[in-house]
Amino acid sequence: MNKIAEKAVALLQEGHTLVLGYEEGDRAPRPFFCRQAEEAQHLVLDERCTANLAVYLTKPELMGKGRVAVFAITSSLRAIAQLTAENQLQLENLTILTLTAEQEIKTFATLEEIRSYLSEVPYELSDTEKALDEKLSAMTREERWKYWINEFSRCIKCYACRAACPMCYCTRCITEVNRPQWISPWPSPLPNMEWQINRVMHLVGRCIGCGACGRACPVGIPVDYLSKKMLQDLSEEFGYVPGQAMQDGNALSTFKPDDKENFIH
Amino acid sequence: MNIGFYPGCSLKGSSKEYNESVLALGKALDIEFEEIKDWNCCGASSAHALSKELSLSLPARVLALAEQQGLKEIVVPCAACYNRLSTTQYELAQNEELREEIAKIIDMSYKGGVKILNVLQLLQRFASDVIESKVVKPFSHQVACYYGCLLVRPHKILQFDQVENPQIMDLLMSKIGATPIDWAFKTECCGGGFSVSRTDIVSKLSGNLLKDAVDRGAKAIIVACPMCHSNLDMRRPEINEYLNANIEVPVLYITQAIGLALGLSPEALGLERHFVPVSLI
Amino acid sequence: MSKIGVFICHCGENISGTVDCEKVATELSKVEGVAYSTDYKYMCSDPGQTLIKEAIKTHHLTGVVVGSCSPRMHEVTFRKACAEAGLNPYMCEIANLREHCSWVHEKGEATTEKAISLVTMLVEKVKKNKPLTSIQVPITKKALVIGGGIAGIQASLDIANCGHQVILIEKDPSIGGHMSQLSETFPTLDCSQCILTPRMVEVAQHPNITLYTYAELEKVEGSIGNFQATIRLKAKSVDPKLCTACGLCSSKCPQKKIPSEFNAGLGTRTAIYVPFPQAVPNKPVIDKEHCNYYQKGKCQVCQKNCPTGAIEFDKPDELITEAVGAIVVTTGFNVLGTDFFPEYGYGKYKDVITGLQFERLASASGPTLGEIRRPSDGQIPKKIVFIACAGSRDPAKGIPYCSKICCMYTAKHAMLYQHKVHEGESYVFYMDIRAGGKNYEEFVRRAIEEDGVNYVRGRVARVYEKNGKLIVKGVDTLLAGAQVEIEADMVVLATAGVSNQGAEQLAQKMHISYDPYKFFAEAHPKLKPVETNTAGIFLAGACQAPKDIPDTVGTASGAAVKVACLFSQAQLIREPLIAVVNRSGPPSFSTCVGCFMCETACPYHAIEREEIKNRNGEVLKVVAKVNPGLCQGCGTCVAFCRSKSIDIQGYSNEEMYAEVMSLFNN
Amino acid sequence: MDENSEFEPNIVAFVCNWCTYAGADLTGTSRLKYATNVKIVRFPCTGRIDFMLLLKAFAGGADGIIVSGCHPNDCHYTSGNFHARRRWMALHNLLELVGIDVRRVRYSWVSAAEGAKWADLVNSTVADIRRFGPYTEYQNVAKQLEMEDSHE
Repeated sequence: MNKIAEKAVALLQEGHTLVLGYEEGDRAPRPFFCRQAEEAQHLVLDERCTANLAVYLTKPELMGKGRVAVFAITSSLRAIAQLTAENQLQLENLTILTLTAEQEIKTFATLEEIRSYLSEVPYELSDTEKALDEKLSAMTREERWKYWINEFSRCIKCYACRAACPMCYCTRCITEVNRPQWISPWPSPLPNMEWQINRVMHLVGRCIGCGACGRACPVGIPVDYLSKKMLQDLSEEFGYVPGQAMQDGNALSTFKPDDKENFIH
Repeated sequence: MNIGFYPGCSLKGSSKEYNESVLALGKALDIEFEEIKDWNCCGASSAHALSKELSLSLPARVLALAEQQGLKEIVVPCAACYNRLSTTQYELAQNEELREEIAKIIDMSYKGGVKILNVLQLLQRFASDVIESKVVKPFSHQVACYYGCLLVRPHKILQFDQVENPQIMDLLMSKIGATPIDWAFKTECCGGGFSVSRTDIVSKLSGNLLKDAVDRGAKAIIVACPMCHSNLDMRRPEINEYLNANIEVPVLYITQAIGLALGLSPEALGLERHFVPVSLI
Repeated sequence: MSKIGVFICHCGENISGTVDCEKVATELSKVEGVAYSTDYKYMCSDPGQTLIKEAIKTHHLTGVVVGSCSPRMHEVTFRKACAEAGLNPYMCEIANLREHCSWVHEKGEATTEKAISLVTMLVEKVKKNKPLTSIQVPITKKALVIGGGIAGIQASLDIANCGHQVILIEKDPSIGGHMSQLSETFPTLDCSQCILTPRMVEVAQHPNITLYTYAELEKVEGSIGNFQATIRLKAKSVDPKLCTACGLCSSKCPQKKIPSEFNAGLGTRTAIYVPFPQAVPNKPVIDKEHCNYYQKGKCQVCQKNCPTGAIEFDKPDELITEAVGAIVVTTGFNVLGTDFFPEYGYGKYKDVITGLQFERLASASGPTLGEIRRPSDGQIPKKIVFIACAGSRDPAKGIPYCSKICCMYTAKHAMLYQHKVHEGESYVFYMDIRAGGKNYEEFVRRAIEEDGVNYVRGRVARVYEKNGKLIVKGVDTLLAGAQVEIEADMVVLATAGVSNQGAEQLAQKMHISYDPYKFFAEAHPKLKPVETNTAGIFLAGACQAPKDIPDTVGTASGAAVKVACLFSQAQLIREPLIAVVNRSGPPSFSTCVGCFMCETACPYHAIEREEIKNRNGEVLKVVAKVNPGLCQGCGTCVAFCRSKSIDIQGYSNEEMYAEVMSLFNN
Repeated sequence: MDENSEFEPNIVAFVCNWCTYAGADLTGTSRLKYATNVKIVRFPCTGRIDFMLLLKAFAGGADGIIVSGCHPNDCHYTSGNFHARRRWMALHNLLELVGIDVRRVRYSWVSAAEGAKWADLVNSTVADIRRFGPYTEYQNVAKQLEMEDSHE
């Protein structure tokens, strides 16, 4: 038995009712809800694991009433830190573990421990994201508009991007608000774009850059680029680092009197 | 980087020694000057009394030439030129219509990108931190630092030093071993433009300030303006007649005083050109 | 189904001059939901209002849009008229056809078209409007007065005499402020302390006033009617209950050379001290910065000598919180510091002093017992020069404003000098003499004509010392700009009045605004001179701008009346234009997910946390809740909330959406 | 003359009640004239202005948008405009990213005392938008939705 499995068995024996981790899937490991000790042998944890398990932590119907342990990869840790700052998680009811670079299992007791662990792991755009960024920056505004409208015209409004995002935990999403109907429910390039602008604006100062939204898109629109690019562009301005949630408020609910205003006439 | 240089007429004529000492000091401090090509008179002391257009056009052409030559900064040792150039810079920046009008007159456009430095600002930038270590002959005398009107006024335009009690010359002089006296005439008028036409007024104004400086123990008057220098130096006989005294205190440009402290020869600094002999050396 | 009434006002010809009002009314009658539409010459007049009221009743209107002048003008009028006709006042909206249309555009079709759009926007909004009822907030009938100068004293006494509780806090060890430092007061020359000290005593003895000296405001929370003020009671190191004010401690204190603040630096005091003999309270405090014990750890001479054991070293500051319904800010002013006048030599020459220092020299309780003597050698100055506008009205010094009191006190100073030094010669350099005020001009004339003060109209360029004299170089502009030189023995500068230290921080603590010179800003310079933009916080005295004593006392009483008006109401009635977090049935109870990111977005700390519990008391969910007493209705939280769970009444999402989209429906 | 000189742009202004709305009132009381193209929507504070309203205005057919409120430090609610400024910073960046013509959104601070500034702001915005022409690029995409709507 690998040490992840051993640890999971121990956790279940200690009284956890659920250990959240990964099992082998068709192409890559997939999320796995381990509730019985005998299932623990399926658990794996390595660099092929990319799904952000934090998305499940805000769903009481999945978590149940008992104590939950989660094997968190870096992006999950970032999400857990942010969710905790947003009052969505009570860390005392959770056991959070990760596999360090030295292949050791590390358990976190407090938010501070998670934050200090994350502060060692820098965040940056991946090479494919940088390539897309270069491609888009080289475009004229009109070309960018055509590019995105073309991309959004393929959107089928399945909201997989929303479902995959650990930060999209609203019980009523703005897309479901109908008085007024801010965003038309059926798929069409404009409401599709309006939805994405809303999604990204709602993620300003909150997005942890895991890319789950982009991976979830069944038609392959690079929606994750938008939120990650905003994260990068505004992080310097707003002092936001993914996983290092601010103690009070977030980028859009706080301000500096001398914020830049070169766009205001 | 080269720094632009605008000598102006005085430095080519009556105040040659100022020119010589600025260039000599520049060499000693590794400052590369680049003279503005085809420069003209700034019109100081008379143009602004005659015609506003003229008084702005003359300096505007100088500034436009500097800009064309790619100079970001120019040093203007003459306080009168410094004042006129700065005033023009200010007026043109305030008023777009005027800018266009002047551009038509001089048939050149000036975008406003040239920074104007007086000699004290130049020294503050390039000498302040290094001179102490370069002094070979401390200038250990009590001195009266005399700024005159044109270096500091009007403050709204020049934004240089404390208008009523400037300090920069005093600080620079202390660094070469001098003791600046505390006196009240730092920014009083010497009679400037009356140098030729009304020597009686010059004698009175310059005389009062010279006397106060000497009474307070000054062994040299330090200036940074050719007009002040002319009046205090060249008009000494008339001043002494007015005061009924025999004041022999020498008047030095700050560049000469610092040059001496750095060990430059009196000849290189043009000291022999003064009317009142410089006996301190 | 909406039945909206539209009423287009001609405003005489102010609107109808450029807008075809009839056409606007006709076009609006075609808009869906409009049941009645008309135009009239003066809608705000009695017949105009009656027209609206009648239409509401006859046509059973559910909403009203008046196309008239700016809502800032008559919104209240028309809403009241609607209410009188039985329509909820918040179902009435105003389309701004005058300031935003007829007055800014030429006559023509485009102008009329715009007017139609403007009214249509409000019709669409009003269709979505909901009836609202005003909010009632209880009022804590206790006032906080900050600053114990004459303004604070007057305001406290007036409020207390109305029967309300007052807490007066003063940062110094005694109340009295600058007025207690003055010698005589213009224009009557009555002794300042003689008229002030009875008031100080009255404050101390008033049953409705709680006085905290040596105390500063730490923070303020809450809003009008219900502030929570946290006050720092700085440790005095002396127990006032045990202290009998015998004065033994001060006489034994080894630190004797501390410049006395009360004497504007012209006298000295000890480290344990009562600032002046008439101080209220008349109990000493220890100035920790100068005390040997606090600085070096040993001395305690005062403690050893105190017969009642009142000295208590190392007691920490105490923080108290008081609930108050209103705040009056009376923190006063200051005079310019020393480095401001290099050309006048202030700070360099001992005999160049400020007007405030001259007050102390002239005061019978001052360091020279009222004799005018030079600080340098104690000689009586034979020639004295007063320089008015030392800093004031001088944009180059950064103070373009007039300090208002200097002309008068300079005349008073010169007069006092002439009264005390009969053979003396006095000069006043001035720019203009500003003696507007009852008996003020007469007072200045008396100084010039009866007391022989030499008034020189002109500025002083420089003051310097020569042979033991102060040479004052100036110009006399009435003598064609002749240069004047006066060899004086003493120079008095009428230094500009500036805002008090810490004014900016205090303003930020209270969320009140201030001008570029850090003087507190009134809500309206003419019509709301003692109010601030923050409801429930009032101003008085020289914290607004330099003021003389009559003006200071006048504004203090004005502010006191404002407080008394507020306290005379049983409850505070507030407009219901505030934010609300939605509520729904189980299982969600509210669409709010409780992220509480709105907490920091709210400038008023109006977002609270509400626990939703089941019958067993278990917490099911924690959601946001808006405190209606604190919310001021800015709506920042509304635009911020991702799930649109907060909305603002009167400017709701639905209303604003309808208003905007109406522009594009045709 | 260019082809857009006769084009009358449709512009909506989102302003706060305390500064810019009052400033526009002052423009009126000062009888300063400006173009009729701008319609003002009154909000209590710039902090209240939802970024979705900007998008909806463009979708509805606005060719330009003005957003204006109190100068920094002058907010009636002390900090609503500071929050708004941050929101606009983010939105501005994002709109730029997806290729929306941000030149058509004009942010400004106009105080209650700046009646003349308001007139200038309106006139210069109208002139700018005239130069840019109608925002058909956006409106065409919006129309696509309407067409789909009518097929329902």
